[in-house]
Amino acid sequence: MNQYAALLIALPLISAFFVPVIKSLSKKVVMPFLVLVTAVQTGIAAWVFNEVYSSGKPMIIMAGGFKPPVGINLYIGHFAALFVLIIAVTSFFMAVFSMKAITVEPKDKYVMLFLLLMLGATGMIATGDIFNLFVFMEITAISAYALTAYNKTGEASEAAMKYIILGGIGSSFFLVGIALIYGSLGTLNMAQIAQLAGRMNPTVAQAALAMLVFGLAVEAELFPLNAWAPDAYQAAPHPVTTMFSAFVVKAGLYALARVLYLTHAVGSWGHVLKLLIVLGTLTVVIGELSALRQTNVKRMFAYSSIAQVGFIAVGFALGTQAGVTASVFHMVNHAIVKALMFMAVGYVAFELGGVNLEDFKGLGKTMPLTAFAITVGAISIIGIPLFNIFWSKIQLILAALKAGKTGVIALILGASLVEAVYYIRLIHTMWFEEGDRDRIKENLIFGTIMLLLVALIIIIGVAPNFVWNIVQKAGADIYNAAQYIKNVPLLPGVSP
Amino acid sequence: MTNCIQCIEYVMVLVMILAAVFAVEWKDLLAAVVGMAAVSLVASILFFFLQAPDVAMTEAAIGAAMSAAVFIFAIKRTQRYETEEEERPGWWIRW
Amino acid sequence: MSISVYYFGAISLILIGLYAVLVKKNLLKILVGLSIMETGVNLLLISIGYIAGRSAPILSEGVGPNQAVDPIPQALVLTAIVIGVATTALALTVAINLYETYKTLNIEELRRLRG
Amino acid sequence: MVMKRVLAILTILIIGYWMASALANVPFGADKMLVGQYYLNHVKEQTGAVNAVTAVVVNYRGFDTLGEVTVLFIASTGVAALLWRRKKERTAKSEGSIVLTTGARLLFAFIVLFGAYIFIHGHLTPGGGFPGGATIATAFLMLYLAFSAYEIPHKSFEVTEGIAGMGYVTVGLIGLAIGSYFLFDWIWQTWGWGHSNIGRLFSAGFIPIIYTIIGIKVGTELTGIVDSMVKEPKEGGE
Repeated sequence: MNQYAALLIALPLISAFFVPVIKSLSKKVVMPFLVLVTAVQTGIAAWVFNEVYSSGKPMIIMAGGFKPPVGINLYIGHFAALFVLIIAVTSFFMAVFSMKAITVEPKDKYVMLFLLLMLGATGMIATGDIFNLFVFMEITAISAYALTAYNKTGEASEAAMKYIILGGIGSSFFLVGIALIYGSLGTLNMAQIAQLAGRMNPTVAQAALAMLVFGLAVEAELFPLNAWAPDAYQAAPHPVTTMFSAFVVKAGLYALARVLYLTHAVGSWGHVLKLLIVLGTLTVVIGELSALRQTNVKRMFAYSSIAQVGFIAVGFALGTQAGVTASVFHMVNHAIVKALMFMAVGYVAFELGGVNLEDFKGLGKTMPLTAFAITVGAISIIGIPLFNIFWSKIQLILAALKAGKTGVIALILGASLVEAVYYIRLIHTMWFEEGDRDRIKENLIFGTIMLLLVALIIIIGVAPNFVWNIVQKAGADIYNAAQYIKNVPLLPGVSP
Repeated sequence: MTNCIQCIEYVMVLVMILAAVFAVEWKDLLAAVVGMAAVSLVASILFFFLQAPDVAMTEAAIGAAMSAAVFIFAIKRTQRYETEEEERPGWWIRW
Repeated sequence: MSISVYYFGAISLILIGLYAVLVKKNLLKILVGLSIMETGVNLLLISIGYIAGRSAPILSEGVGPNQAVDPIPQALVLTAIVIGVATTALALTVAINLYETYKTLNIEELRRLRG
Repeated sequence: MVMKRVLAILTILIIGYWMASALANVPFGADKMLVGQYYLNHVKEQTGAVNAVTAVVVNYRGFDTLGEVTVLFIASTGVAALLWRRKKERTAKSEGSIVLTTGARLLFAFIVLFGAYIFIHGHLTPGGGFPGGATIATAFLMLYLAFSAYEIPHKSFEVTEGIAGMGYVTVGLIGLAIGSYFLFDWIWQTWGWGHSNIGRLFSAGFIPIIYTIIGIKVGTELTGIVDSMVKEPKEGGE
C-alpha cells in the first residue's frame, strides 16, 4: 500500500502530459482541469500525511522494485509528509487563483508548467537519492524559469535571464559536488552516503559540500546567488510568485539542510556550517535593508521573503536539533503568511493594475477584506505575540541562546525592528491615507481562501502546541541522520 | 605504443581547451557557436576514449548538433556580432 | 599535486566557461560559456567513472562483469546532457524575447535601458 | 573594467586550485565502484539488457530518466509558451537548390529509420532513446533547412508528445499495479518474457518499449523546439 505514494509524482506528471490532449478537445476545460488535479493531489498528500503521522514510520517508495542503494528510493518521512501537504494545498489555492489571475495566453502551457513546478518541488522534498535530487531541482528550476518569463514583458524576460544564468552556474557546481561524492564513496543514495560519510577524505568532503551548498543556494535564495529573486518575484505571474515564496525556496532550503545533516560525520563539517551561517546572515541583512527602500509593494514583500529565508538558513546552520526544529517551524509559518500576502498583493494588482505604494492608499476602504489580510500577515511577520511567526522567532532565539550564538539573537531582533518599520508604513498607507478609488466588490472565493489563511495564522498564534508537535517530529526527521539510515532498508550485499 | 595513445589524449585535450578559449573570445557569435560545437565534438571523442560510447553518441547528437542548431536559430533572430566595446574602425577583425 | 589530463581538461573547461559567464557582456556569449561549463562537468563525471584497462559496459561476448567500467556516471551524464540542452534552449528563447523588447543583447545596455 | 576582469580571473583560479586539490584525492582510473559493481554483476539476470548503461538508465535509475524526459518536455513547452504569438510564419527567403531538396526528400526516411534503429536496439548496442530521438529531430531539421515553407503539423506533434509521456507514466503505473512498485519491469520480472533471448532484440523486458516512447518523445520535443525558434512573428500579428 505504501508504494501507492508514488502517485504523488505520477499524478502531476501524467496530468501535465495529458494537457495537450485535452487542449485539442476543448480549450476551456484546461483551467478547471488544473484545479481538479491539484485537488486530487491534495487528497493524496493528506492521505500520505495521515499515514506517516499515525504510524510514525516513513514511507519508503522503491522505484522499479530495486532496494536502495541499487534503485532510487523516495523517502517520505515526517518532514516530507508535512511539506508535500503544504505544497499540494498551496498549489490548489493558487490553481483557483490562476483561473482569474492569468490572462496571458497560452494558458494550456501555463497549466503544464504549473503542474511540473509542483511536481519538481514535491520530488525535491521526497527523494532519497542525491542525483535524483539534482534532476528534480532542474525540473523545478526550468519550469520556474519558464514561468518567470511567462508574461513576456521586458522585466520578466530579464528576471528569467538572471535566474537562468545563476541557476546554470548553480547546477554545474552541484554536479561537481555530486561527482566528488560519487568518486570517493561510489554511491548516490543519501542514506548510504550518510552511512559512509566518515570515510571521505576531508579535503574532498569540504570541497564537495561547499559545491553542493553553492549549487543549492540558487534555489534556496542565499546571498551571493539570490540576485534573481526580487526581479523574478516581481515579474512572475502572481500565483507563481506565491508558489516561489511558499514552497520552491523551501524545497531548496530543505535539500540544503538534508544534505548537510546527513554528512555531519565528515571531518570538515564545522567549516561548512560556518559558511552557511555567514551566507544566511548576509541574506538577512541585505534583504531587510533593501526591503526598506522599496516603493513597489510586491518587490518589498519579495525582499522580506528573502530575509526570512536567511533566518531559516541561520537556524539550520546552528547545528543543533533545536535550531533545525525552529527553522522548520519558521518554514511552515512563513509558507502560510507569504502565501496569504502574495496572494493578496496579486489580487490587488489584478484589480487596481499596479502595486506601488500609492495604489495602496485607502485600500482599507476600497478592498477591506484584502487590506485586512495583508495587515494580519504584516503584523505576523513583524513577530507580534498571538500571531504565528512570533512563536517561530521565539524558538529561533531560544535555539541560538542554547547554541551560544548571541550574534544570531541580535540579528533576529534587529531584523524584526526593520520589518516593523516598513510593514507599519504599509499598514499606515492602507488604513489612514485617503485614496481616490471607489469600493471594489471583492471576489468571494478569493476572500474565503484569504480568510482561511488568516484563521490559520491566528489559530497557530493562539494555540501553537498542535503544530509545534508536528514540527518537532519533522525537525527530528532532518536532524537525526542515524534514524534516517535505519529507516532506509539498504540492500545488505552492497557495501564496501 | 602506449605513449602514442597518450599523445593523442594530450593533443585532444589541448585542442578542446583551445576551442573553448576561441569560443569564448571570438566576437563573431556564429564562430563562437562553431567553437562550442567543436568543444562538444572533441569531448565526445574523449568519451569514446574513456569507454563511454553511449555518452559519446548522445553528446555528439544532442550536445553538439542540436544545441548548436538552436544557438544558430537564436543568432539568426538576434544579432551576429558581439558589441562589447564602443565600435571602433576595424573592430570586426579583432577578436 | 599531479592530476590526470582528463581532470585537467574538465577543470579547464569549467573555468573557461565560468570566466565567460562572469566577464562577458553579451548574453549569447554567456550562454556559450554555460554550455562549455556543462561539457566540462560531464567530462569530469565520465573521467571519474573510468577504470584503467577496462572496456565499455556492454556485456556481450568477451566482456565479463569485472572487465567493464562503471556504468553509473555514464547514465548520469546522459541525463545531464539532456538537461543541459533543455536549459540552453529555454535560455535562448528568453534571450530572443529580450532582444525583441530592447533590441540589444548587451547586459550593460539592458541595465541602462531599464534605468 | 580591467579590475573586474582581474578579479574574475583570480576567483576562477582559486576555484580551480580548490577543485584540483580535491580531485587529486579521487584517483583517476582506479576502481571506485560500489553500486556500479553490483549493476555489472546482476544486470543480465535482473533486467535482461546487455548494455549496462541502458539498464541503469531505464531500470535501476528509471526515476531519473522519467525526470529527464520531463525536463525536455518543460523546455519544449516553455519555448513554445515564450515564443507564442498570435500569428507566426517562416521567413526564409530562398528555396534550397534542386540537389538539396531532392537529397533531403530521399534522406529523410533513412535518417528517421536510423533513429528508430538506434532507440530500438538501445539495450544491445550503444545509443538509446535520447540519441535516437535527436537523430529523428535532425531529419526534421533538415527538412526545415531545405524547404523554405516547410512546417510540421503542430497539433498532432503536441498530442503525440503528450501521449508518449502518458505512455511512459502508464507503463510505470502498470508496474505499480502488477508488481506493486512504480516503474517495475513487469514484462521481465513477472511475466518472464525473453529470458532465453538475452543479447537479441526481443529481450530486456520493457526497455525497448520505454526507449521507443522516449525516442518518439525526444524526437517530437526537439523538433517542436526547432519549429518554435525558426518561425518569426508576422508583421502586425502581435
